[in-house]
Amino acid sequence: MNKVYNHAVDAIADINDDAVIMLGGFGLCGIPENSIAALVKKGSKNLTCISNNAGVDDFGIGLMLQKKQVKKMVSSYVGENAEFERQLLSGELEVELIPQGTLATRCMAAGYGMPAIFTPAGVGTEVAEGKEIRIFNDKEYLLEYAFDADFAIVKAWKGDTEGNLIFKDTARNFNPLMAMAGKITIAEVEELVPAGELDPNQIHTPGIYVHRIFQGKDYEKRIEQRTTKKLTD
Amino acid sequence: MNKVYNHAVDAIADINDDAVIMLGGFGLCGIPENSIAALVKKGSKNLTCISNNAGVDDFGIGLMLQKKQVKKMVSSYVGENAEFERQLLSGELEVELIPQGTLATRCMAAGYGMPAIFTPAGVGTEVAEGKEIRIFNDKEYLLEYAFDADFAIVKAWKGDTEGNLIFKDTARNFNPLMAMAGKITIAEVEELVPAGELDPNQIHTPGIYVHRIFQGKDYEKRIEQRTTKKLTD
Amino acid sequence: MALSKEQIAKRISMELKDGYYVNLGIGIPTLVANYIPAGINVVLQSENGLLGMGPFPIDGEEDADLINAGKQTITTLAGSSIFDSALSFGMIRAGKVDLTVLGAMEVSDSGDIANWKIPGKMVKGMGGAMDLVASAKNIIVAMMHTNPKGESKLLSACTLPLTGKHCIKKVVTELAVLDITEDGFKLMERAPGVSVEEIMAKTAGKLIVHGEIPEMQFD
Amino acid sequence: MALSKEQIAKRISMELKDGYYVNLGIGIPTLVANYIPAGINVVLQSENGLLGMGPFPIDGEEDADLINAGKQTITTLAGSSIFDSALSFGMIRAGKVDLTVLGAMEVSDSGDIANWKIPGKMVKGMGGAMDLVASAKNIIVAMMHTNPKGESKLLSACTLPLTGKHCIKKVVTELAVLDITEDGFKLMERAPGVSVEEIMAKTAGKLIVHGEIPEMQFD
Repeated sequence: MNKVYNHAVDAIADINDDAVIMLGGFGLCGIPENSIAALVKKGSKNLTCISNNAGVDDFGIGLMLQKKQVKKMVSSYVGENAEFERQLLSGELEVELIPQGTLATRCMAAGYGMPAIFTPAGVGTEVAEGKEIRIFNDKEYLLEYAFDADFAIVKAWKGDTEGNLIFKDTARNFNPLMAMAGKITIAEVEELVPAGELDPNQIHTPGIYVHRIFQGKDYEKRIEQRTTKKLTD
Repeated sequence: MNKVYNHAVDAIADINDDAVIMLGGFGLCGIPENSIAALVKKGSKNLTCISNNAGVDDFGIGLMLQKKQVKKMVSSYVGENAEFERQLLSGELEVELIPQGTLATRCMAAGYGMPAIFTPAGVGTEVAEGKEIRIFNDKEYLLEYAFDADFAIVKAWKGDTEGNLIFKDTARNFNPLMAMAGKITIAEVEELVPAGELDPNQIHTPGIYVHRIFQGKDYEKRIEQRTTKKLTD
Repeated sequence: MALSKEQIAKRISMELKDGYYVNLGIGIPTLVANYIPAGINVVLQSENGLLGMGPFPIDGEEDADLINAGKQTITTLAGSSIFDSALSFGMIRAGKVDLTVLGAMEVSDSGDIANWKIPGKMVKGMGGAMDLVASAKNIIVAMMHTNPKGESKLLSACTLPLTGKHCIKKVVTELAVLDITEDGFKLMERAPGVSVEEIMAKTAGKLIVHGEIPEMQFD
Repeated sequence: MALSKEQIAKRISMELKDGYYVNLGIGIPTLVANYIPAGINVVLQSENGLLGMGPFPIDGEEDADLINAGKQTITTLAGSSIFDSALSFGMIRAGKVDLTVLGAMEVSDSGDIANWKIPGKMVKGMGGAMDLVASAKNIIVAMMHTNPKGESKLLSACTLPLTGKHCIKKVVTELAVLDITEDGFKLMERAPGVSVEEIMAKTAGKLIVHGEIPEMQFD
């Protein structure tokens, strides 16, 4: 059973119009750059994208927005993107805003085969509208459902031919959660190694969750907020 | 804020009669040997022990059973222990049997601040008696509650002074889950290192969940089923 | 002639497909690992927290920190991964494990299974069995057709406390391969030389016999 | 004299205790990290998945793979740990984070907070704010006492869409430190030289003033 693909284009070839896809990353950190480029090239339309953010105008999911490939964004925060705002205000784009922890946990729930979870996030706010509230230990919780995505597309640091993934620093973020949650999970990695090279104790995402893997290239890894201090500080 | 203790005896000094404690390990693999020895020495009685297994007659939790320190075991499998069986049949010991995945997930739920989870395990069996059943996508699930333990006692391979833990091989098992679930979590480690020596990307249990840590000694690591093959096989 | 335990395991191994993730229970199911067909790659899951379970270690190389769900010392393989028990049951619950093979005391013709408790006897616990049977999409039971008293273990309703309901898809015994369908046990194959009549006589639950029943084929 | 933003942060830093795990929001809350009192150790959590957030990297050493929840490049420290965003909010939800400091547009005298949405304006989203306010045991709001129009941000009821209900424990503004009690805002401290009358005038919600209100003390 070969999980290894040579190119992003092949790995995403069956992501067609109307697909529900998850995309890993937080801001521009840890986003699947190669897969996004391939999706833009393929041009699939009417996509529902579950992703914490929507990229910036000319990078990340912003590139898909430019080509009007996205019907709906399911995110926790969608600032930093003028084209996004334009499509939203004109009614071309639908947005569902979800608290960040709820978003993360609904991905995890899918990977753990839990159909729903309870979280207090959003109780007493418009997020709770129409949702079931349940009290445990005198505290109110919302019932939130596991996500159901056709594809999850994630970016890892290293991966092996069995689909095992290791993430680097805070580029981990939503990636391992979404990797668990896709009906088909596609992982792009900076370095693809033969099975056996990764320490079994250090795997973040076991290969059972990953259906396709390829080594990406030319990562730009754009920085959204470059904050530094002088050596003399 | 110093989390480091020198001896198991100090780390468990306030585990008194009637405490509810979790003990990591699967079978005899990855059990907190030093803490168990200290608990036996301290002699606290009427303990409720949440642990996947109950050790063997002369090792693991079996040592606490010998001294009649345990009022109730909450486990998934309790074979391999004659004294356990004697106490159970004589009515001295109470046992609550829980499916293994439910046990693991109820620990995890506590660590994730989720008051309850849904699992199909036990539907249609006596495990479901008195429990709430809920249907999602035409499948029945039981509502199971997060554990509430006074203390969690776990065993890790390496730990640092901030309480970060790394487990080795299948000695991981329930340990990171219980580490997340104790009101007070006590970790014994084979090797305690200064903060900064462990790779932040390889931490299995972040130190925020660990309140006390000490370097154990004289690990016996008894093997329950020694299965090997000859070099010539 | 009735199959040996090894032959039951071998017959079950023919259900394996390339790329399958498989969880094997204790007893006959464990033996299935010895008969993985050439040319296919199967990854064994151990529910204490391991994917890619390897063979027993060479004498002297056993490691107390590396055991399987049967508490036996084992090894890892190239591509193995280790995780905690919640993720282990998480991937089971999420349906990522393609095939589960386990033993049973009784199976009913509606797919119920009893394999953890005998009233009046010391109860050791269900371990991970209830999670496995409730979650796996594809469960094969490996067991003897009758109990030591000669009574059928394939029943219209289980008499022992259940491990799970409506979950078993297939049963392989020393006598037969049976699919569990909406109408009951459907006889698919006979052990070589075993008659349909013997299987009918030893099956207490509803048994469907359609047409000619082929003998199992072993290489 | 009203406090500067830095002074608000400094006053909040006095609430820190040794061993605290702290989540600091964007804006004034971020500045609190600059005033951690000597002799105490505080671990900063960043909800994208980091415990032990260090300072900004030295010029040229920034790493796109290492950012905080404000998407700024940062560093790790000795003892840091990295995890996924579900575990990050898991530890928040489980009450393991001792203190959360965040900004607000409005706070009510019953502890409600509004800080994510202004009707009629482009809504960027709540990010992790709703999770934080719903889960943290100990939340301090750092904000200006009034909005740019001079209207009080401390109200009897929030007018903007809520981020969370009954969750804020303390508010520190450029004028005052206020605890939120069952009876409303309780004035605890005044900024140096700011009168109780001014605070009363600029507080629209129920304000409790008991006895002499001390001035904040800075070193």
